[in-house]
Amino acid sequence: MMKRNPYLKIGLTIIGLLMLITLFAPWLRSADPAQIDAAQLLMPPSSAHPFGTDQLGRDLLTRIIYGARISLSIGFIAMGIAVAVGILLGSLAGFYGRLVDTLIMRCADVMLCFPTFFLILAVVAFLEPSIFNIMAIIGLTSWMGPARLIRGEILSLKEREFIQAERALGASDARIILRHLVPNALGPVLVNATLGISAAILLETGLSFLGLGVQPPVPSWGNILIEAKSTLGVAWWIMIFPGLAILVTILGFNFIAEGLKKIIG
Amino acid sequence: MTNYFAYLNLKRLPALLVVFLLAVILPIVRAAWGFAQEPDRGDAIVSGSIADASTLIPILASDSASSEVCGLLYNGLVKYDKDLQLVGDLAESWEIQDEGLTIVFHLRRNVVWHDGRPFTARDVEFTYQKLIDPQVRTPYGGDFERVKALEVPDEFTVRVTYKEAFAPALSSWGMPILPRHVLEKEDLNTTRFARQPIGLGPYRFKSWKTQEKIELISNPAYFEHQPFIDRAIYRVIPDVSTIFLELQTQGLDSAGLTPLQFTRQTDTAFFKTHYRKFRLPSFTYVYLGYNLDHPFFRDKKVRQALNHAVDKDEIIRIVHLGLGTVCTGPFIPGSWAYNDRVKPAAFAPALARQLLAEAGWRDTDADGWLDKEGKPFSFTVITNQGNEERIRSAEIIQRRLKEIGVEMKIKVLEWSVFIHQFVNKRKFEAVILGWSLPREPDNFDIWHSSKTREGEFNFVGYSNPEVDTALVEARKIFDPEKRKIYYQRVHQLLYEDQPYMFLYVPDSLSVLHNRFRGVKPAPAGIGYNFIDWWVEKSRQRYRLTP
Amino acid sequence: MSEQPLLEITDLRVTFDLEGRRLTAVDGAQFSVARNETAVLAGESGSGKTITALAISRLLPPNAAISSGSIRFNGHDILRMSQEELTGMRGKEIAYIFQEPVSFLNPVFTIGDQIAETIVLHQRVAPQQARRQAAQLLEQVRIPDPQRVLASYPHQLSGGMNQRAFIAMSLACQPRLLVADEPTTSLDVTIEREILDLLMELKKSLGFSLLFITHNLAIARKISDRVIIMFQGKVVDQGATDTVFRCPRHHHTRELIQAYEKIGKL
Amino acid sequence: MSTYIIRRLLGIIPLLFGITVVSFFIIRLAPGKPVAVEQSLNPRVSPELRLRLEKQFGLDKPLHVQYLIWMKQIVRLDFGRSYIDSRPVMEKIAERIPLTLGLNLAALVLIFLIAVPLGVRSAIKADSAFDHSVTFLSFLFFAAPTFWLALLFMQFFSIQLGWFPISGLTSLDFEYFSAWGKAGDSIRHLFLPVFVAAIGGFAGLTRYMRSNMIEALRQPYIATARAKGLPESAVLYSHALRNALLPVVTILGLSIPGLLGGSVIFESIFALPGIGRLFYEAVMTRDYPLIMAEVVITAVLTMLGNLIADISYACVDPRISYKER
Repeated sequence: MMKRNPYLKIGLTIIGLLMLITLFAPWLRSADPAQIDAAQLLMPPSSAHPFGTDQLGRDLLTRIIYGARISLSIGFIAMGIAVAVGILLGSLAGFYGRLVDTLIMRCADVMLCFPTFFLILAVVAFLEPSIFNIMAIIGLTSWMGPARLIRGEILSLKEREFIQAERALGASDARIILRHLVPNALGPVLVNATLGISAAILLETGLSFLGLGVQPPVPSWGNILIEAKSTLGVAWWIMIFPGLAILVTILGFNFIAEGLKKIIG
Repeated sequence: MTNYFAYLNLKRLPALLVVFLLAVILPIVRAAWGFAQEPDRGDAIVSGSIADASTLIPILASDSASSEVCGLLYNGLVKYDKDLQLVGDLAESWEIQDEGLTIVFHLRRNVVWHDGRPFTARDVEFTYQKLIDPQVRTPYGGDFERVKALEVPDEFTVRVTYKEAFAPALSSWGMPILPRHVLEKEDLNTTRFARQPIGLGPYRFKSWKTQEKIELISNPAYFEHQPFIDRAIYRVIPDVSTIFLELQTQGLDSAGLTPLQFTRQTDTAFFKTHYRKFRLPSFTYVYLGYNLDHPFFRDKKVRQALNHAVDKDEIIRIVHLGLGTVCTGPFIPGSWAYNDRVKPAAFAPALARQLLAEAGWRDTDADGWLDKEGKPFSFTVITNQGNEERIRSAEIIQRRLKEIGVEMKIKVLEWSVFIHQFVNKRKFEAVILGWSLPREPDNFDIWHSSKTREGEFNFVGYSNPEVDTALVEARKIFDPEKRKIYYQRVHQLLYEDQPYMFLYVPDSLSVLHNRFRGVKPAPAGIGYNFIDWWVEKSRQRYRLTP
Repeated sequence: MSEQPLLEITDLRVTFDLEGRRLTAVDGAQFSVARNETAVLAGESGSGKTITALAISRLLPPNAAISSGSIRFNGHDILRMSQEELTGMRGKEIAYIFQEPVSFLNPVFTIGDQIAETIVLHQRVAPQQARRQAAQLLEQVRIPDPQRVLASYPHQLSGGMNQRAFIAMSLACQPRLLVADEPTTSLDVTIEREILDLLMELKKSLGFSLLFITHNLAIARKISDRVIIMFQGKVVDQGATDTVFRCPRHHHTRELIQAYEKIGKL
Repeated sequence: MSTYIIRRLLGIIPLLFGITVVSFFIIRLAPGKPVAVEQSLNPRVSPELRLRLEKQFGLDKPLHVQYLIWMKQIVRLDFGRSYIDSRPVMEKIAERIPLTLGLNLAALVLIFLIAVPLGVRSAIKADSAFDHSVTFLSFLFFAAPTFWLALLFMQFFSIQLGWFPISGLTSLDFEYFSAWGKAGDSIRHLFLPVFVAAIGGFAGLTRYMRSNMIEALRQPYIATARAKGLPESAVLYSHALRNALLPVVTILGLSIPGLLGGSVIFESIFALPGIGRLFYEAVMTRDYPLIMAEVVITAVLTMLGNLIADISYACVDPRISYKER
C-alpha cells in the first residue's frame, strides 16, 4: 500500500514524527511553556533556546512543541466532531431517504451557503473562545462534506446484493448502516477528514490573527504565530519557526490525503 | 538726501548699530537657531488609526477614533490646556454664582461655523436640548440631567442653573457644540450630518471614505488662527503590524506604538532619521479589583497582603518594557487631585505571608497552598479577551501569588459576556480591568457605596463612609484648591483599603514624523497645540492642489 | 492471395509497464489481412486481441510499448512512421470502431461536429462542405433523420444509433482498413444483427478490409473469410474460417468451439 | 432545461428561509449584549439609559417576535439601521461590497489563469518532475496561513524591494493623478491583496484541474480522437480539455464562501474597506442588524453563485441537462 506512494510516505512520516514529539513533549523540553523570564525577553536562537524566546522570555521551541498538542487536538477533535455528525446525518439521509433525506440535505445546503469563517467568527466572538468552543464550532460547521459523501456512497451501496441479502436475513437498520454501509463509505470520508484537519488548524490560526483563537497563556500555533505581528523587525525567529511548523504540518496532512486518494481512487 | 545725512550724526551711531544688528543679523541668527522662524503653510499630516470613526456628531460618539476627529472639527465652551487646567474655549470667561448653583458663560463673538454662519448662544442651548432629549442616543446625557434650567439672556451669554451645586458640571461644558441652524430639523440619530459635519473648529470636513480615510482641511476662518498644516488625514489601518510596516515606508506621519515598537522596533537608523518618539503618561490605569463580598477578600489585611506580594515594577518591566509608572490611586499622577504622599507599598513577600497568617491563612496541610478553615486560598481572576497586557499582567501576578501560597486561576472572557454576565452581575472573585483617568477627578460612580446595583460601576462593592462623604462634598466645590483636600483623602483611603490592587499607569507611546515643527510635549500630551505645528517648505511631502 | 496483403503483422510483441512490473500482453503475434477481406480476430477477453488491434496504428496507452516485431500496412512500415505520417494515416487509411459507442464518442461535441472534424482533418474541405458530407454519410448508414442526429449529442441517442453514427464517422474518409473492436458487444441482439448487416453491406459497397475483433465465435464464423484465434497473447490458430472451425489445430481453439457447440450457438 | 432551471429556482425558497433562521438564531442566541447598549463600561452611562436603548432597538421583546419583525423588514429588503452609527445597514454593505467582490473576482481570474494551465500541464506530464514540483508548490502555498504569507510578502515586496505600497486602496494624492496614474496606483495597491487572496486557491484548482484532465485523458473518446488521426495537440486541448474544464464552473461557484471568509483576514492586514472587515467590526461591536444582514447577504450571494454555476454548467455541459436532474 505504501509502495509507490511517496505522498503518503512523506505525509505519514511528518505527522508521525509530530505525534511522537507532542507525546513526549515534557521529556523533550523540560521547561514550562508558560515560564516567564524577564531576563530573556526576545532572545535570538541560541543553544539554550534553539528557536529563541518570545516577548515574555518564554522558550519558543517549548511553546511550539506544546502548541502542537493544542493545534493537533483542535484539528483532530474538530474533524472528529464533523465526521461523527456527518456520518450520522449522512447515513440517516442516505438510508431512510424521502423526508429525512430532504430535511437533512436541505440543512446541509443551507449550511453550505454560509461563508463558514463568518459563522465561526460570529459564534466564537460571542461565546468564550475556549479551545473546546473552537473545536466544537469548527466541527459543527464542517459536517456537510462528510455527510454528503456518506450519503452518496450509501445511496449507491444500499441497493447492492449484499445489503439486500443482509436485509432479507432480518438485520436491523442500525446494523446494516454501521456494519456494512458506513465502513464501505469511509474511504472518501477519510480523505475529506484529513484535509479537514489541516483546514481546522489553519482556521484556528486565522481566528488567532483576529484575536479570537485559543487564548493565551495556552499556547496554540495560531497565537504563537501572531506574536510575529507585534515583533516585526526585531524577532525574525517568531515569524519563521511557528510559521514553518504550521506549514510542514499542513503539508503533512495534505500529503496523506493525496496519498489516500491514490489508494482509494 | 541731505536731510537724511544730517540725521546721521555721530552721537547716534551706537543706536544705529543696534538697529542694524537687530534688523540684519538677528534674523539670520534666529533662522540658524531655528526658533521664532515664520512658520510655512502647507503639507498634510497622515495619522494611522486602528478603527474608523463611527459618527462625526460628537455628542453621539463614544469611540476614541470619532472623538479624535471631532476634536479638530468642533470646540466646546471650555477645554483643558496643556497643563490640564480648565480654560475657556468658545466661552471667553465664566462666573460661578449662587454658591455653585449657577454658571454664566460669556461667549466669544468672532466665531463662525464652517458654512459662514455666526456661532451664538442658541447653538449652546440647542446642543444642551439634544443632550437631554431621550430620543437622542447620546451616552453623555447624565451630567446634563442635573441642569435645572438653561437660559440665553443674550446672543453671547449662557446661564446654566443646577438643581444642586455640581463641580464636575464645569468640565462637562467641554462637550463640543453643534450648529443649530443645520441640525434644527434633523433627527440626530440618523442624519447625514454625521458623515458630512459642519463644525467651527480649526479644520473643516473634506471627505470620509468609510474604513479607509477621513480627510480634513484647515479652516481659514478659525477664531484662533488658521492652522499651518493644510490637511489632516486619518487613515484606518486595522492591524498593528500593518501600521508598523506603513511607518517603515513613511506612509504614516503619526501613530501610537506598543512598548516593544517603542523600545526595540523603532530603534533603528531609519526611525531616528525620520521620526520623533514621544513617551507621556497615558490617562488610564490597570487594576485588579476584588469582589469585596467574597469571604476571602472581605478582610482588608488579606488585600494589603496581596498588594505586598505582587511586584508592580516587574509587571511594568515585562508587560510594558518599563514604560509606565506604578499606580496608587484613581487620579492622574501629578494632577491636583493626586496625593503624592501615598507611596506604593513595598514588594515584600515575607510581609505578605505574615499579614495573611495574621488573617488566619496558613499552609496547615503543607501542600504549598495557604488554607483557612479547610479551604485553600484559591480564586479565579477574570479579564477580557483581546487585551494582551492585562492577560500578561495576570500571568505575572499568578506566579507571584503562587510564591506566597495563593492560587489564582485566570479566565479570559469575551468582552460583552465579560461585562454583561460577570462584571455587571458581580459574578466574579477578582477582575483585571482598566479605567480611564478623566481630567475631571470626580470618581463618585466608581467608589460611592450607592453605586453597586447591577450595571453600575462600583461592582467590587466598596463601601467606606468616609470616602462616601468626601466624594459627595467634593462635588459641591468648584475651587480646585479646596476640592483637592477631599480627593487626596479619598486617594489615601483607597490605597489603604485596597478594594483594588492598583497596578500601573502605562505610558502613552507615539511616533511623529520629524518634519513637523512647533511640537511641545506637555502634561496634556502633544496634540493640544496642533494648529501651531508646521512643516518647512522644503520638507513638505503632500500638496493640496495639483 | 498472391498479391501482397494489406496488413501484415510479424512477430509483434507488446509489453506493459505496470508500476515497475513488465507484462507481455501480445507475445509474437503474426497474421495478415488481405485487401477486401474480412478477418476476425477472436479470443476470450484478456487474450491480447484489443491490444493487437490498437497496436496497428500505434494507439497503445502510454505505459505500453511495442518491443519488437513489425507492422506493415499497404507497403509502409508503421513502426518507422513519423508522428505526422501516423496521424495522416489514422482515420484516413485505417479507421476504428469500438465497443461502447457512447463512451467512445466525445460527450461534449455533437455527432455532426465529430464527423465533420474527421472530414475536415483528412480532406481539407470547408466546414459547411464537411457538414453536408456528414449528412450523406448518416443516410448511408441508414439513419432516418440525419439533420437531427447531426445536431445531437451522443447521450441523446440510443446505442445502436450511436454505433451507426460512429461507423459513419469512421468510414468518412473511405479507409482501406476498418478495425472493429467488438462493435456489437454492448448492443441488443436485434441491434447487433442490424449493425452487422450494415457493416457487411457497407463493406461490399465501399470495398475496404475489415479486421473484426470479437470473443463471439458465432459472429466470427458468420462474417469472416479468415479467423485468427488469440490465447494468452499469442496467435494460436489462424486460417480460412471453414478450415479453422472444421479442424482446429490448437487445443484452445477446440475448447472454444466445443463450448459454443454445447450451447448450440454454432 | 427550463424545467431544470425552474426547479432549481423553486429550490432556493426553503434555502432562503433556512438562511434567515440560521442567521438570526445563531447570532441572537449567543450571550452578551450589543456594545451600543453596553457602552463599553463608561461610567457616564447610567443603567436607565441602557434600558432605554434596549427598548429603542427592540431588544426587550421575546426572540421569536424579534425574528418576525426582522423577517417582515427583510422581505422588503430593509435590514434596519446599524446600532453603532444608525446608518441603514444596506447602505453600509452596499458601499463595501463592490471592493470585496471585485477583489475576489480578480483573485478568481488569477487563480484560473495560473491553475488551469498548470493543472493541465501536470496532467499531461503526470508523474514527471514538472508535475511533482507543481504539486509540491501548490501544496506549499495552500499550507501557509494567509496572514503570515501577507506579512512576509509585505516585508519582502514592499519594504525590501519597494515595489508595492503596504496597505490601503489608493495613494493619498490619488485625486491629483492622471487617469493612467490612477489605474497604475490602484493596481499597485491591489496586487498583493489579490495575490494573497488567490494563493490558497491555486492548490485546490490546480489539483482539481489535474485530476479532471487525467480522468478525461483516460476516457475512451480520447482513443477515438487519436484513432481519427487528430494531432496530439487537438486531442489534448480540444477533446480532453473541454471535458476537463466544464466541471470547473461549479467549483468556481463553490469557492465563493471560502474566498469571502478569507477576505476578513486579508482586508484587515491590507487595510481594505471591504465586507469582510465590516463583518469583523460588526461582530466585535455586536451590531446585530449589520451582522445578520451580512450573513444573510453573503449566504444569498453564495447561493446565487452556486445556482448560476450549476445552471451555466447545465448549459455548457450537454451531459447534465438530459440526465437525472
